[in-house]
Amino acid sequence: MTQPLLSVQNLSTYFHTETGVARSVDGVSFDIGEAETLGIVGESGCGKSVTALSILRLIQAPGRIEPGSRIEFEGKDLVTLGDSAMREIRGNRISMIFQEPMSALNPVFTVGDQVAEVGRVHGTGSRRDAWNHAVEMLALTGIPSPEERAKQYPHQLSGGMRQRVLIAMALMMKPALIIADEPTTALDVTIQAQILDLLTDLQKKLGTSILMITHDLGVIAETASRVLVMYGGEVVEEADVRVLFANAHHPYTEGLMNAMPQITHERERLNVIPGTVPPPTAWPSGCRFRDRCPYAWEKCEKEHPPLYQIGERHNSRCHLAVEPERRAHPHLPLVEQVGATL
Amino acid sequence: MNSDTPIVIPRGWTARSRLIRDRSTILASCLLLAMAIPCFLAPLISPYDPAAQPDIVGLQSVAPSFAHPFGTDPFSRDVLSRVIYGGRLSLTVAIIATIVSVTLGTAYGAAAGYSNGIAGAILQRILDALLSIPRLLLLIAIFAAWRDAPLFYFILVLGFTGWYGLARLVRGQVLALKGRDFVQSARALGASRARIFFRHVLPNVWSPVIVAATLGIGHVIVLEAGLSYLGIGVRQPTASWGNIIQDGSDQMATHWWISFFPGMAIVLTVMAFNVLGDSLLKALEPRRSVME
Amino acid sequence: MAAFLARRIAQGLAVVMLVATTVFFLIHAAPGDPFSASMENPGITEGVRAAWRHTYGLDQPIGEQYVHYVASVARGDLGFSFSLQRPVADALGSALPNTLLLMTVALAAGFFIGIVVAIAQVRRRGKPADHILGAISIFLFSVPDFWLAMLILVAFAYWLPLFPIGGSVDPVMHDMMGSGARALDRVRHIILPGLTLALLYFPLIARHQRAALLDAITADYITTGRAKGVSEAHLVNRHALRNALLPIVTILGVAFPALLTGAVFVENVFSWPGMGRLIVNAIGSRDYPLLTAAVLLGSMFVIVGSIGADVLYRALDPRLRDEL
Amino acid sequence: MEPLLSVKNLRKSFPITKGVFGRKVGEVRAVHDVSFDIARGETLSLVGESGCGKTTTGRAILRLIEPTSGEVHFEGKDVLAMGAGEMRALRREMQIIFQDPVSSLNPRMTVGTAIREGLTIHKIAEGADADARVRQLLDEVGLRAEYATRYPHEFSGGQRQRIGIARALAVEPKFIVCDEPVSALDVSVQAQVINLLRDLQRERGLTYLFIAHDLSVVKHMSDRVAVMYLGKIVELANAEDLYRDPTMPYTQALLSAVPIADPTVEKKRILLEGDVPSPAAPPPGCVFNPRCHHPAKDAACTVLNPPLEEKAPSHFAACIKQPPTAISWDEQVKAGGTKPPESYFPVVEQLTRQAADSNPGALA
Repeated sequence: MTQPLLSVQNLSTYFHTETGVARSVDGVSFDIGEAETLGIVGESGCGKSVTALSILRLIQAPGRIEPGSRIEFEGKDLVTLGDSAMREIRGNRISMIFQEPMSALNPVFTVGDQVAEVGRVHGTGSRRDAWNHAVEMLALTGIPSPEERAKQYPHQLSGGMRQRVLIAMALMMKPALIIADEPTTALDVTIQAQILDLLTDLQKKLGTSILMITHDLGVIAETASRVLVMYGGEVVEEADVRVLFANAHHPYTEGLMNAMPQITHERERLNVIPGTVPPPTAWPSGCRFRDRCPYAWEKCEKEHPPLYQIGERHNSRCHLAVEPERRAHPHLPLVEQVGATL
Repeated sequence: MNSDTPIVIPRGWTARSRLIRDRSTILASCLLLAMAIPCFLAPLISPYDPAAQPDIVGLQSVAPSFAHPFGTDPFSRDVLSRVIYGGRLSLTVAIIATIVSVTLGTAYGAAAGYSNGIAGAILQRILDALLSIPRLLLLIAIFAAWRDAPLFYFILVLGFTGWYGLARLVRGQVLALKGRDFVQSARALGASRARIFFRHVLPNVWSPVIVAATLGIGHVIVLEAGLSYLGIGVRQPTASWGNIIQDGSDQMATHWWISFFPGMAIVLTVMAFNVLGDSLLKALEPRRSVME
Repeated sequence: MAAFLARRIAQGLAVVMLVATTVFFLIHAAPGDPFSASMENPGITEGVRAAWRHTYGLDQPIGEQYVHYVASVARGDLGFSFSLQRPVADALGSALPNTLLLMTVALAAGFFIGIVVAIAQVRRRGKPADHILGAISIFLFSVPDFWLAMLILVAFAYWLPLFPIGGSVDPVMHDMMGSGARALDRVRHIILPGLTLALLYFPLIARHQRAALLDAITADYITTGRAKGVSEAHLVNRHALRNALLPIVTILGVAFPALLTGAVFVENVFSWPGMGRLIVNAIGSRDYPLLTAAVLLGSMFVIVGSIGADVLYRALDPRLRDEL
Repeated sequence: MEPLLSVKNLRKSFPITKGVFGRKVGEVRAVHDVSFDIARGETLSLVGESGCGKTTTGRAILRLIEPTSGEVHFEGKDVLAMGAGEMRALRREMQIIFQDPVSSLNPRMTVGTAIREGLTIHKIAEGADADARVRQLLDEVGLRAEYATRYPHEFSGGQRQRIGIARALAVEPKFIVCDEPVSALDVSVQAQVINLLRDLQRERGLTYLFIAHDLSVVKHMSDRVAVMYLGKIVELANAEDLYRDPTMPYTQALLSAVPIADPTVEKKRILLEGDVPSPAAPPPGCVFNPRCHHPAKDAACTVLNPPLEEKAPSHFAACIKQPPTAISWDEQVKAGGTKPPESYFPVVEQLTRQAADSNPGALA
């Protein structure tokens, strides 16, 4: 196998707060290859956004990337890189697209100015060049009459247009990797379709790798080639996208897929994952999913499951990998009855 | 084990515990007690009668000593005793005036925010007008004319001119609350306007009111001192922090202690109130933490 | 824009008339009048007092006095000062430039110090420097204006005689100086009162600015900036400051009355020949026309300040610029 | 049978004002001529993108926002004609569940007091009787009875949403407006709340107006679905029919845009151009015409106001280019029409069917 573009090894990001240490990301490892789209999926609090921010070292105090973490990118370890060298990478080799296009843009500067700023920071050309380049990028993302739009302020654009501006900003320096953190969550479904279409289109054109972070299994299925499922600050399952959707192994992945109503299926009743995500300051011992898991047994309480390999490029952090027969005997009904488990 | 398993929000994040953990709050509270307790126990701990002029010649403006830790004033009165008694008065004036203005401000602001249509608009216009009167100049004009008004009226006027800012704040809060879903939810349940107001709106405006009251007391102490310094506040021979400073103002260069100690008393007390108000604000509304 | 200004000015004028009415009645309802105070002079008989009252129209029914007063104010005539024996407008007119000069110096210095302190605090947030600057701010915020002025005067004019003890120019020598020396003389005189006022004033600016900056640097667009590779210094100085200056502009409206209050005391302590001194001197003689006019003028200051703040805010915030 | 709720030509516009005297310079047409009936025990969903007027419709029916004009009848009674007292009494029958579980509970009120409030207002129960009811309600929505003494901030989003449901249920309503009740929740918690709402409906015979933007959730929840666009209902049909044969071009695009959690499905998507126009300046004629992809779209669409008409049994859509239509060809020509109506059901329809056939669901 060739050298991956980005290799994250044993990444841990903890927040040292007054109420305790929040282990938001706890020993996460993955690789992203050239021109690949890796999806990270999970619910709020699973650590997916903190993972994304950690790669660019955008974690603010009291958060900290713990010693022992490695983020290898183009032959450098981003964890130990100096500040100015890190700034050289941000927006240049790795760029990021955020969830809320309105708040991610500075309200008092024109959008053209903000896109051009990337060029001014990393480029060698004049201000004029940066501006012209910014207008080109706005045009590339399908913004009509980009010269005029560039002179407008964020509040004068619609939500979809603003997200295009953020994409233009991310593409300015033709980065090797784009991290998209819930890029369509704040958008309406028809606009989401436009933006996802644009992203996949641009990726084909430019050959950029994408790290797509989302809570929406639909978005993952449509964009990613490989998927990580995160729960409790850990990767609980990873596989190629088709394998994952056809053959989910981890009870959390399985539960998530069956909890989601789908436009293509008739489902009499949605499966329910009981309870809520525990706070990151107090993950349960052993398997972090055990008190919501329909299969959990003693071993799950005592032994923190490793990431078992269960197939080709398919891993799952669940003891069922070694005791598969237990799957036949869930102690919770897979479709919950209200009041039954009080 | 169902959806109700863990309580997600740590209890440690509540306003009370935030306040208790804050070191400056503790310091300010201690300072305040240290200032206020002697003042309110004035007759018990004051070394001399604050109005006594034992020896107008021999004891005139004597520097601090064991007998007179803060020195004496031009009338041979003991400055420490006057600062203690003056503090009792200054604090009382400030507290009563603040109670008056907080009551008025809350009532007016709530009414202005809760009324709809024309009534609300009129109340708002009146408030705008009141907000553009410079309080000190108005007070100077009033007290210059009503120079012999008793202390009680002095306090009332201070209260009556001090509520506009709070009224604006409360009005803003009430307007914001009116749009909140829980108020809509109460309406949808069939709650009457009065019930919505007293059960859902009012209980949620207390935090800015408490903060404003704390900061307001400090402000009134300074204001009272200023007016007394100008000779139109608390009148001689009654001591207040402001008029003690005035007693020494002509001889500041030579007999600094007369004005210095009451001034320090004001600074420490007011600072304690300001720090306390600020911590309250931080604890109650972590997003807004600026004194107004 | 013009319509907006016209509306605000019309509202302002209405407010000033309302204030005039309130103050008029509050003052005239008081027992006694300016001339009942001069009891101690036996040469002034009840007859003389009556004649004075007649001269100033104080013997007329209060309703008539009010109508007369409102009509005069509408004409721009603020009345005749009893104590100064000159028209109020004249007296205020000669004092106002001095006050404005002092306020401008204090405003500029106060804003400058306030913003610099706030930036310093935010750059070192949570560190000792932040706490120390914060403590100094809250200390100066709690100090009575006149007391601080007295301390500074005593310290830097008496004990350490670096600066003159008061006035706006040297009373004896000023007229004999050349133009360069005159300018220097004026600067020497304005430093202490200007500095005092600025010290009293900057905590208000610093505290608001610090909060606004803290808001701004935790905003999402700052994270975007970091992700773009923009340096921290550039983020604070360009992205955050530009946003944080907006709320500060609105403080101008609140700040004007604060500055005016400070000016009243500081002018007195430093014998600065401005409005504040005029007002305080009018207290003893119960000079109604002057006192009322001072309140009116003060209201106008506040109104102009808030209109100015509004206009500036709209000019600086692109989100509101379209609405002008 | 008489419908439980009947809405006719409901309109709500918000004035845009300017100047000292609040001169009206325009209006935002939030809801424009919306009509529908809801039968007892039924769930009708209002679905559409942000700003389409679905939330305003829900609140106008309950008169939390006063409608500009139109009629609302509940069990035959004219809701909009009621006085304040009558209206308060009626509120016992009609309730609402809100989207934002943080903002919809009073932070200074314990959970118990909040749930009890309806009992007190309508004098349903007091004292120990009320306590017992609160405990029972908590139990019914899957929360522990002890939680009655706690404050809302101590609960997670999903738990708070359950509290909101208990609060609405306390007065034993017949009809509930569910205003995006699961939009703010994570997938796993969303499923809990959806199941709860469905169970309660079955047990108590409730009628829902379910407002949402998530088409998958709507499909799962509803008997019938109304699609809104720019303040109007553009399509109204049984859920199954609507998802199988979306008729209005907007609905077609909307359905095709939903990402499908199945990487094996080959997607053919109708990408709409641009954004939704401002409701302050809706386009003339059919509100969707500037973005429409119907092959027969022509000048008539920019002139004629398409009525919501029955295209198939119980399947209503507002499009003069989808036959059958009561707007005759003559009329269309007169309005500048050049292309006659033609049946147009692009890829979407096959797409949803194929997917349903090829993948019957991983667990199901």
